[in-house]
Amino acid sequence: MSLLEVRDLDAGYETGQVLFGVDIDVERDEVVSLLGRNGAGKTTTMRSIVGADEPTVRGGSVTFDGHDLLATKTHDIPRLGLSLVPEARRCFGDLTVTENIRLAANHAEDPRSIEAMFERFPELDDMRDRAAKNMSGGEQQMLAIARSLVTNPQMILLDEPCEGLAPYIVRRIEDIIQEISENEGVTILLVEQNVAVALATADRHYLIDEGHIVDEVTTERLREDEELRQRYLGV
Amino acid sequence: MSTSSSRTLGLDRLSAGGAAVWGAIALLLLVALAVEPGLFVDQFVGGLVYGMTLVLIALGLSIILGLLGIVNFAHGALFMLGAYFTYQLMALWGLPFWVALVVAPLLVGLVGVLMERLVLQWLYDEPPLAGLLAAFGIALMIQEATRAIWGDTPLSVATPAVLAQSADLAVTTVARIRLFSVVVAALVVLGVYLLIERTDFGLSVRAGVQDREMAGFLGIDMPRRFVLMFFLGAVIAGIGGVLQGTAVGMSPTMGQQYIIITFVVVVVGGIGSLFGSVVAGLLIGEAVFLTPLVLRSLADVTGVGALAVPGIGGLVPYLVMILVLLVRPRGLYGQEGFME
Amino acid sequence: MPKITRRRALEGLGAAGIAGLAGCSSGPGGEGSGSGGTTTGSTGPMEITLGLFTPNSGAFAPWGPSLETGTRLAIQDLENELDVSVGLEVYDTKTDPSGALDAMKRAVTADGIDFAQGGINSSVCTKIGTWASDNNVSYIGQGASDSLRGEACQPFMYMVYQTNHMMATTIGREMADTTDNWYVLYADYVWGHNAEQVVTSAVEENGATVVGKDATPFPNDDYTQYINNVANSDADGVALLIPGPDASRAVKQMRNQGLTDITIGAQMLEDMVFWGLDHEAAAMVDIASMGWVNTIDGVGDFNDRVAEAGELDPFVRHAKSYTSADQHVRAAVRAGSTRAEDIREELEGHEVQSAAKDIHGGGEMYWRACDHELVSPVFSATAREASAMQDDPYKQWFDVTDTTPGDDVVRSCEETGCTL
Amino acid sequence: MSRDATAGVLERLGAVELGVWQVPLGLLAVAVLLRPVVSHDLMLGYPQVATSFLIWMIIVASFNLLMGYTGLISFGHAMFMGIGTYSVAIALSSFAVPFLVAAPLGILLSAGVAYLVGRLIAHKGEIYFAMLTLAFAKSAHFVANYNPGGLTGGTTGLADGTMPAWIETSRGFTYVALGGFRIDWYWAVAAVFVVGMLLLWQLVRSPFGRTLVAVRENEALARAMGVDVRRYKVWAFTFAAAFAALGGVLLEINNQGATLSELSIVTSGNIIIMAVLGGANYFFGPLAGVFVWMFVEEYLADFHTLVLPLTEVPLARIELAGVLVYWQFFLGLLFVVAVLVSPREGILGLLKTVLGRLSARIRGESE
Repeated sequence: MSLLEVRDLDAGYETGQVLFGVDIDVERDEVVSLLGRNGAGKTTTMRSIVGADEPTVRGGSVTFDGHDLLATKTHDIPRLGLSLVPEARRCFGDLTVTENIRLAANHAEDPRSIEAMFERFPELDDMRDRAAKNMSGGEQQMLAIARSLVTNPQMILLDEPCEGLAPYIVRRIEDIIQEISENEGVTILLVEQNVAVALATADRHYLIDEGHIVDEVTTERLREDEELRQRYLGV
Repeated sequence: MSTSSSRTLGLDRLSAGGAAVWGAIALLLLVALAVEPGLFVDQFVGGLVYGMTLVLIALGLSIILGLLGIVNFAHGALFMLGAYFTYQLMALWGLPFWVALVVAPLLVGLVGVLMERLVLQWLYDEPPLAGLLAAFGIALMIQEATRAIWGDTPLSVATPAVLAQSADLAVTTVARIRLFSVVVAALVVLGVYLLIERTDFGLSVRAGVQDREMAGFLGIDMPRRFVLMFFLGAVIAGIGGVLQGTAVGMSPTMGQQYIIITFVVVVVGGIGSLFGSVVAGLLIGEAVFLTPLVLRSLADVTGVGALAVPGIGGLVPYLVMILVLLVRPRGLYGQEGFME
Repeated sequence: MPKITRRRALEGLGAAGIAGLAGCSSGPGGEGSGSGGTTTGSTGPMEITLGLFTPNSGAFAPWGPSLETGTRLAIQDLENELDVSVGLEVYDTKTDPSGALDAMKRAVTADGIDFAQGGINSSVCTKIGTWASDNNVSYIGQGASDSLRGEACQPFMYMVYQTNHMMATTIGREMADTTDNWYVLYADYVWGHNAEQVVTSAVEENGATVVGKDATPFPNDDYTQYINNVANSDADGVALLIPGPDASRAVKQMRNQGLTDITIGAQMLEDMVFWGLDHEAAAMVDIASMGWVNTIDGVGDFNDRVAEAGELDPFVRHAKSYTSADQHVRAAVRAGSTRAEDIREELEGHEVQSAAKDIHGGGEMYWRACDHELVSPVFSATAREASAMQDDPYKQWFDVTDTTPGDDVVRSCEETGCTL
Repeated sequence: MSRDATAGVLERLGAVELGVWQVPLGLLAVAVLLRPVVSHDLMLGYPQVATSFLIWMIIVASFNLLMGYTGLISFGHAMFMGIGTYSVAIALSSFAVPFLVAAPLGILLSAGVAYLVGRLIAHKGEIYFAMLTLAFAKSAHFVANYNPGGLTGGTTGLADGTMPAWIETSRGFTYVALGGFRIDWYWAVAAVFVVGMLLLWQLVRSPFGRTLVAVRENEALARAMGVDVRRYKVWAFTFAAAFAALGGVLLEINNQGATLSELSIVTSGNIIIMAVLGGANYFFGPLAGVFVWMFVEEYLADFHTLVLPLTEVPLARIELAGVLVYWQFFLGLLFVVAVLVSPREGILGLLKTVLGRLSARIRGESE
């Protein structure tokens, strides 16, 4: 059984349905990406998995490590070992770096030590007492990942971690993704618009278009099939 | 922590224009001090006492507004209930003041929780006006129920003997019950500050204020915290009611009388900033007490009698608000983008 | 009790017209609108519907029940004594002139009241009194402001309460006799402004000085800053011109703040406002002018009847409501009509001989024609020692020290500025 | 995001814009039917109150131009109504200026004050804007209470000499008498109501009104599209004040003068409540709100005995007088229920939903 199983998921907002029968499987220790154009339904998928207030899930099932996520309250999900790093990072701007991390650790089942996070991300160590809103986008992204990692998750949902970041930081993020996947045994579902990041980090790729999973491909095929990329990703 | 507290203290925001305003105010105060030194001290202390009463009510309001985005119009009614519960406990059941001081606020807290669970929790995601209207309805209900239970005639309880006299502060005398109120209010402010700034619970609440959904994604049970904070806000209003009821008595209109001025305090302080509410409460308390005196002194000095406008005291909080908001659109310490 | 609807009033009017009684002189908007009230037929008791306007909500709500109790007692007595059947409709004035006006319109047009009474604060009295007069409805109010029988007086409006001027003149002398320097605290609304003027001049005419004054918001519950002003002045007396529970709060706060030696004089004190307080605070009042107090000699069983019937112990509003209903209905019975013009003819110059006079201690009481004031005695009073205050079967906390005939203190007709 | 917002704007416009004839006919129907309906024995049973209903409908509709269409919430709207009322009352009582001159002046004055205040505060954040309007309203109240030069009459207000000569009144019936003609005051108000509301409606469906809705729906987007948001807000504020003053001017005659309650923030609060109660998203929402609020207030305040099921066949009589002294309790309960059941749409929206479901059921459709 896969670690994360999304089956036949229908979801949408007041204005209309967005996801139509989405199926996604992520095996333990895999890095899987979910690719698609702007508005294809990537973030909606992520939000549906963690049970956010919106969108409303209208059908299907989401199972994580044997738990039915649709029947689990959003704030209980992190304790199952599934952690979300949301789109736009959403660090708590008025809290310091330490506070952001400590907050996440406080509400985890079996957290890692906060000091371990600073060792893991030396950039953050230098700015422990800085308010998150005074950090650069790349630093905030690292904080968001640290905040997630401190909860000692089995799996992280990473929503567009490289959006709007400078190329050298994008490479740093790519490295981090690979490290936590390979060295720390964390499973990752990555949403990206930046195909290069997905190619560099993920093993498998789901292509989503207008709320339908239209294909599931290997990294190799995605790299070679330009027509496929053009059709679904516009690149 | 250091950056965060300098932010809360607003030390990084002192501008040249602000300095000029403060300078002018200081000059006016000096004139008043020179003309009537004894009265000035009396009024200054009086303003402090009154300001702390405002702070006590504003604090709960500010917590609920800042955290839940609910304009809790019923907060004045909770304050009033604190006073009437005191009457029930002391005058009707013969319990001592110190019991009332603890029990009445807890009862008010329960009423607050009931309000939140039955009504307001369904409105968190609605426009603020929906919450305001529902809270207004609740305020009406509480007020009418109060009239039905305890009657229209204002009531009072005997001030406990230790607090009944006046305290001699060398420069002025103040009613002891008022002084006691200031001490309790200060302790409450301190307690809330420690709770919010220094505990893990406070940390999660601060996070929830900034991004409720993200806090949920991190595993924080925000609804439970909302109930607790609502309870806390109601308890504080209840404490205010006990003190006010003991000092001046209780009437079914006392909630109405205070609710609007308390909103003024919260807005002047800046929505979302507890510290702002404290500063604004004291500022408005002093302004209400000192403005008439300043005007009278000015009238004496300049010989322009028209400056001493009778009855100006009631308008002062609103004038302060206009001034503050024209200079600082978000109030003294308001958060950027919050309720804007 | 049959409810008199507009239609029924019109039928009665038609019948009356046929019977050739009472010329049906319509007002300007006459036809079909009822020209004002019922007239007696030759048989059966006279039927009158009385509209009572009383604050059941808002800042004056504590007074509300007393107006109704007083009125009902009067109706009981009238029905026993005279061949009359009086229906009572009660309306909430909400202390808001516009709300009171809405109620008045409804009372007159829909419920067919014959005449109106009630209203405590001057703004409500002015509003409904002006409207009533313009619409040919007789109205007896309870406001104490001089303007109500001065520039704002109306042809069909009457006031049953002693005026500010009368009461201030009464205690001005006493206040000046007691001590020389007075500080005036007055409520920032029409009655307070009026009281401030008359008390200040009364005090100064009698040789004392007003050393300072403050307008206090109404309603208000924190008097600290004004008490500070008093404490820092040369005053050894405070004139409290503050209505309602606020006055009691001010006194309590003076005591809490240690200002116990000062002489307190209260204009138009209504003892009811102290009943929510402890005895000690009330005992601080040294001099008070009162429109009525339940320790007047000769009150008879009125106190007991009020205590039995009402939610509130007997105080001035009971007596004034009783007097309003008593006088209004008697005038209608004498005239055999409830038309405003007819009642005016009966009331102007009429001297009170009924039970209302006994309740007021038996002094001379008469309706002055020039300003429609019920000229009646003013009572000076002082608070009892806390230990001497009676609570059962009803509260008696104040004693009458002097009674001043109304004629001694009422403004002359020329001074009022009213031209009726 | 932007696509959603645009769709939202279009949808709102759809909800707001009824067929071309629906609104004029609806307004006419309200004006003609209101009085017979409220004066029916089973309703309030007396006609005079209908005039007040119409006047308040104008006032609350003017407020809804702010709240419903522009998304501005003012806690001081009564001030602008009160300026109209006081202008006329002062002009008549102190300066003997004819009503027909004083009324337009009062409306202009109100609009002028609104324009200046709007310039100062229209761009402030929602709550801050609301509280500033409250502060200005308090100041206006203070000035009127202060009674400068004896003009405003302080807390007594103005009553004597505040009626124009062509108003005749006797035992509660008011007529407008002009050159031998005499019409009931209600019909005069009804005429002003229909014309005024039509003007307001034209304003709402003009490009100006559509821009206001766009501003409300997404201020940032409107700004990005080149709309001078602040200017639109200021003008919306000004127009709202003018219409409020129109209501205020009528109120002066209806209430015979002016009192402080016309300037009080309680009145401003009532205006908000009526607008929200009816449903701020609908042009007719405020009208429904006024009807419900005033009806309930009158009904509860005078409802002493409940006879079940009919007066003619009294099976049960319940004495309610003792409870209904506290009628505001039930008013409060009504708000709570209304807000909980339909927080955004008000009574009218609630009605629409219920009727929609009902008709669906009648047609045999399942939900």
